[in-house]
Amino acid sequence: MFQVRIHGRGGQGVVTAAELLSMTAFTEGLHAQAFPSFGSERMGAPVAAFCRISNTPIRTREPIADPDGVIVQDPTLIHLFDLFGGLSKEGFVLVNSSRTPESLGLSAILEKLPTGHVRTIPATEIAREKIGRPIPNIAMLGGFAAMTGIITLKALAWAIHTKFPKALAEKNIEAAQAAFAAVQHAIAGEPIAARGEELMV
Amino acid sequence: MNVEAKETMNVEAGQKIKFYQTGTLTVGNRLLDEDLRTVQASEERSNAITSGHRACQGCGEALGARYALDAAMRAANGKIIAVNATGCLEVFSTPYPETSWTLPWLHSLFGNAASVASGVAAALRRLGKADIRVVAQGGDGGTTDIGFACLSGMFERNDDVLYLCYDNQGYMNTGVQRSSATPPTARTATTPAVGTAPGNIFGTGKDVPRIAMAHGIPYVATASVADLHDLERKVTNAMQVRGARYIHILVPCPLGWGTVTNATIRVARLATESGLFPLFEAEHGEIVASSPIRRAVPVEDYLKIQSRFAHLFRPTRDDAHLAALQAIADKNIQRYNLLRNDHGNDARKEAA
Amino acid sequence: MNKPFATTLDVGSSLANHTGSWRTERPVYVDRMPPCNQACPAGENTQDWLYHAEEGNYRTAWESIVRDNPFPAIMGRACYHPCETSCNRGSLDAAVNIHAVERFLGDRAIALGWNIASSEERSGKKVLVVGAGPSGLSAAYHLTLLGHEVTVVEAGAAPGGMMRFGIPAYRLPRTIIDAEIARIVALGVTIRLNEPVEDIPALLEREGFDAAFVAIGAHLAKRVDIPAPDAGKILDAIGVLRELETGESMPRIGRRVIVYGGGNTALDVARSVRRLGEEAIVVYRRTRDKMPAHEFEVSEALEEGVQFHWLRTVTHMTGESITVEKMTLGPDGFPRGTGEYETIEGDALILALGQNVDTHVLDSIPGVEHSADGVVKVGPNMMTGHKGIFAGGDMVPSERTLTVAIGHGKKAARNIDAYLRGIPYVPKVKPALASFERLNTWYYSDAGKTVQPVLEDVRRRSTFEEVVGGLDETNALFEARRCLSCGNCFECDNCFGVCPDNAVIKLPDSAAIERSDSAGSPHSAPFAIDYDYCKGCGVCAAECPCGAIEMVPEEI
Amino acid sequence: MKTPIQLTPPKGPVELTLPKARQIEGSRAIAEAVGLCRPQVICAYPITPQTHIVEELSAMVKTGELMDCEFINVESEFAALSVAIGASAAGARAYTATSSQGLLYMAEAVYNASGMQLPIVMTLGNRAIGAPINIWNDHSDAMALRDAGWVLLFAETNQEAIDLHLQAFRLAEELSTPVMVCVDGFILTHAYEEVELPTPEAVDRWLPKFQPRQVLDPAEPITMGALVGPESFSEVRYLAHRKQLRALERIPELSAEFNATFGRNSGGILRTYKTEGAETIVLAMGSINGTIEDAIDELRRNGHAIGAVILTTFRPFPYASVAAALKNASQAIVVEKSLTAGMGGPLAADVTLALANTSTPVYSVIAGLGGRPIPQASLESIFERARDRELPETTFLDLHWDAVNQAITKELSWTPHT
Repeated sequence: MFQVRIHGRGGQGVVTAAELLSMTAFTEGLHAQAFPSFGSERMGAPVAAFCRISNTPIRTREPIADPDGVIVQDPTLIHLFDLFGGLSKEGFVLVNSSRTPESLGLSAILEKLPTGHVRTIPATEIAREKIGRPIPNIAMLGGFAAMTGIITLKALAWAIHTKFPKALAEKNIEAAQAAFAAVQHAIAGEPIAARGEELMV
Repeated sequence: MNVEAKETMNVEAGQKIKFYQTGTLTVGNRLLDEDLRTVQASEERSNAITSGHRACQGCGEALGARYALDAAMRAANGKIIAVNATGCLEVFSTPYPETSWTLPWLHSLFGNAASVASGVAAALRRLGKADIRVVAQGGDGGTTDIGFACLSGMFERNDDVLYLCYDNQGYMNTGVQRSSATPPTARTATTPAVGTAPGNIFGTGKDVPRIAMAHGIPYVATASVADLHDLERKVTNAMQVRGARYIHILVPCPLGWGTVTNATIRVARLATESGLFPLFEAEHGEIVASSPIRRAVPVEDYLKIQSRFAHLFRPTRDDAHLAALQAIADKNIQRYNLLRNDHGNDARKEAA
Repeated sequence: MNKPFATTLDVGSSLANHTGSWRTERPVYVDRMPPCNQACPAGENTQDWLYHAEEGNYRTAWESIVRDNPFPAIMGRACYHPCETSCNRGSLDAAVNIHAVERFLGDRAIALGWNIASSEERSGKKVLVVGAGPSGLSAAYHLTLLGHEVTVVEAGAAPGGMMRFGIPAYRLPRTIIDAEIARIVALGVTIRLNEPVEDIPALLEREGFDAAFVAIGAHLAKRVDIPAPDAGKILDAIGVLRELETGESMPRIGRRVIVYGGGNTALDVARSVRRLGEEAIVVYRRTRDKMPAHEFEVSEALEEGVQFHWLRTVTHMTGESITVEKMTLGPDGFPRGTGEYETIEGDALILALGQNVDTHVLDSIPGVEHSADGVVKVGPNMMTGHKGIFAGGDMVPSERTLTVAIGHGKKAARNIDAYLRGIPYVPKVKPALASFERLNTWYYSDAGKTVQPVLEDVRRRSTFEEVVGGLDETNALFEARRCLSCGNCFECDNCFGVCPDNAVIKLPDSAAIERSDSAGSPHSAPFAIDYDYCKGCGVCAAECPCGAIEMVPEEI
Repeated sequence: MKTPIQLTPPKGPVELTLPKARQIEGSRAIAEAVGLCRPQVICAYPITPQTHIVEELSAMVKTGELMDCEFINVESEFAALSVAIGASAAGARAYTATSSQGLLYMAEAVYNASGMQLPIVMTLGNRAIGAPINIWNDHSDAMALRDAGWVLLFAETNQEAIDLHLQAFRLAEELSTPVMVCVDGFILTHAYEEVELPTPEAVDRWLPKFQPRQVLDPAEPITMGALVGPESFSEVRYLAHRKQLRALERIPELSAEFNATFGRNSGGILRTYKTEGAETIVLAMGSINGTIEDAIDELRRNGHAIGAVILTTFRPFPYASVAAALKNASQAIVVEKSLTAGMGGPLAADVTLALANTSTPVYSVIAGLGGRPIPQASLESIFERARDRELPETTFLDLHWDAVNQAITKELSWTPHT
């Protein structure tokens, strides 16, 4: 069982991200379950969504208290809530920011988790570039795929195609690919290209 | 009829004789062609509500329901489904094991007749039976009060339903309590004729026909059991149209109004002739016709034969309230131009 | 269908619930006496013939009239139509123009040659009628229809009596009189003219009559003593009118003719004088509104240039003028002299002060009594004090009009018939009056009276052409349909429609045939109350336009 | 304790054709299932968390995905069910959905539909009832109208929600009675999970064309909804009771037939989970059973003889089946998402009645009110206390006692006129 918690604000596609993650996992032949934090969400309000991924059918309905991955779509939430509560020792953290994890004050969590398990990507900027709107959720999923290997970019692309109309899906896939590439570059220890077409893989 | 008489009638048909001794005001007229008489004049009328019902003596609602439904039945070739709100009409017509209805009829609840009818209409449309038409009916309580939201929804969606409100100006089924259609000053069981302002409050009123018009629905009309030709014509007009239609019919209640049982039609007539209950038609939110008053009377003539208004006259005359009620009538007369000079035969001939 | 128990029911099952047990009063169809019928001195069933006329059944309508009155065309012109005076429609807008419809029917009958079939059954009895005036002819007509052999003996040269000699031609064309009398003759009535009767019992005896009806009218003009140098300049109205009718050429009465009197005869003669090209001045002792003449006569006379001097009595005549005393009305409505006099230029004076009966023919009959002015006393059955001799018309106590005379003829005929058959004549019980209060007039359309055409003024001053024209068919039909059918069902279906309990049944046509006129009304309602369901609310009665339903308490 | 993640890498290339099963939202799945049943009239008024279902259906009607169907947007839940009543009476297959206050607002019509035996199917996205206003899941709404004469079925998963809807239409129309399918709000309605939808052809074979038992028809007029007085009302009510008892017989038959047709075991009266040899049996309805099953697995691993009964049919209440399922247990624990103030758990009360002839104690656990999470750990803790015979008769799971006690103290200190 791999459990993911996604934090963000209303309007950033948090719930959609969880749904897409579950659809991606399902496409991979896994069992998955996604659900929102059941709030009466309004634009800008803090929102969380959950996704479980498993080899076996998932029965439990409890909220995810001890995630294996935490996706933070809005770094301003970091110090407002305990976003990383219950995070497993081998867990992953991906934050949407053009800044480094250290500069975001994530040193404590950096120390707890294995190297490379805490990253940032400028998902909003990528989204603005590729989609034309500052909705970071798909880019974050692309980065999360690269970071964790739990889902493939190809399956994510298929899920995106299922969820969105063709034109929008293609733009989102571009964003996911860009974020995926950016993380891969980071993993490879290479500097991330600043902007543009070279992000394409 | 002999040959000569037939010739005469032919002469008449082609020429200017249009007047009959009873014009178009009585139920039938032996001098009129059968198809120009009212539905009620015909033995072939459907008697949508038949004998043996338990309405009070002189019930205006029983009469109004038969008038309206029989006309609708004629207009729809007998293909009518009726939906009924809870109320007097429902209770007196369907006590197990007997029903007085002769058409397919459904009673669900007090406040949902309009919605149930919408559902029936939707089903018929979907089942390819759009030739069957739907009529919803309720009293003023079931229409202007508890059923008002459903009614408004039915209007706003323009569902293919003719809604008939039989307005007897109160909750008569439960023992004459006040409804939003009860006129100011009227005595009911919940607006007793005691205190400094006896009877019903002098509020601002709730003119449901005009509210219906505000929905812009294809057809709205008021009618009265005192003018059968007008009522049937309006029902027939309504049946020519698809979409939401509303006819508000005044049906006096001898029990609730405190009138003698034979005065049902007379008191309804006085309501109209005084201007308190104007008869008009509207299409798509605009007034298109009104019935001029034939023989104008002051509201007092209408009020004084009803014991629910007795406190306006005894022990002392309540001039202030009488004037206020007259002002309501005057406002109607002005709004609908009820005292214009085209009354009588001409207007009715046109209508016929 | 698999209907759930109790909540879903078979339609119309409430018919098992007989709500008639709730009733404390029951509606009953009634036939009431329409005021027009009641007011008709000839006993016409006015409402009935209007009923047929409004359907366009003119022949049926006419047949209804002639059941009671053989002179529709004459009546439609010369009757002062008390039916219209009493017509309930008068309280609504204007009375139905009944006489005009009657005239239309009468004229149509003449034009189309409609005749009346007499009863085949003959009684073998012979009846003598003395006087071929309206009353005598009416009696002869009815007696013939009743199966008797009738001979009318008339002193004058033409039949018709006051129809012919009292009413000027401009009101009643002679062709009309001739046509309607001819129809009576065609029935088999024998009329012997120029045969004054002096001894009735002898005639009865001689010719084997079983009974007699005497209707010789009132032909003796009342006179007052007015001093005058030339008594020849003082004429009586009835004589002038007769002269006009029978004279070879028109007499020159005078240049300015003064007519003294205020009744219809005064106006008839004044208007006739105008037509002869002379001036006519009516002098009457009271005011215009007190004149016994009908208002239309006064206004038509004024239109034709007749002058009036009201509140004047004639005191004497000089030859060139008359002297009149001015009068004033006392509080009792009677005129009183003022002692002031004035002169009115005039070279002839016609007295129109009423008539008396010439009683000499009756004096010889044992048992017949009469008053000082000659009016003969008759019993309720119109028989004089002499067995088998009946009398009627102007010679018995009554209002002296054509229609009353015609009514006398009918009534006498029925009594003579009973007398001849040896059975008592029992008049039908008259139902209660259909008063205006019983009507629900809301249902009647607003419709004003039709105005009959009137002859142009200049011709009214120079000819005896008929002044008032008839209605065309359209107007006659319209007018007939203005009838409210007071007190008798006219099949408007209101009761059938307004019953909240569907408790009114339309009777099949066969049952409708049973409509009775036993109460003197034209027909009963072709409806019945279904007392199984009638709750007795009374709406049917309240909404019956013509008041033909009555609520009767149930015996409980 | 959590097991470490061991994910199998994707096998081969990703298939780009629609797989038999799909990963979709519960509401979408329910909407598609309803659509497969070919309703002819759908009426709805939006209320969280039912909204997604009717949104999906409206879109399906608009796009033509669901043909021959009227979608009526109404002005209230009262109207929604009223429209369904009219449509059903006129012979159309009618459907609506609601939640919480919406169900209460239509309450009068809920009783009316069953009283008139109209085979309407309604989805209830279970949600708490205010005040205080609360949009989250519990079963208070269904409990409020549990006695309205409808068949009430509870879904454990979205797959079961689909299957129950297919069975609901069959049941409703066979018996001519309305059926409510209860689906936990948000937890199921908003959850993306794997579901399998049958083909339209298969559903057409399963669910024949609607043949109403009674119908408004000018060719054969009837009066529906008569006034019934004291002389016959008891008989009408008794017949309604009989019909519910017949439903109790028919539900397992339909479930078996469904299994034979679609190859899935769903619906029925109840299911048991590891009750063999169980001393403690937990009984619950709806989505919480998944968590309970996980907890039972965990406790079984630790040697706790515990099992579960998943109750699907709540009305008519299957007293005999419940008694049979709990027959061998030494104690029963009823976990339920509702509370009748002043009485306790209504489901526990029914279970207690079912066990009235036994000595098996019934413990009531009130959990998840107003969307309060029900963690597996909390359940395990309760079940362990039960094993140790330490459970009070009624337990309020994870109640914040400090807040409660504070409020009680404040309450006790208040007196009028001070």
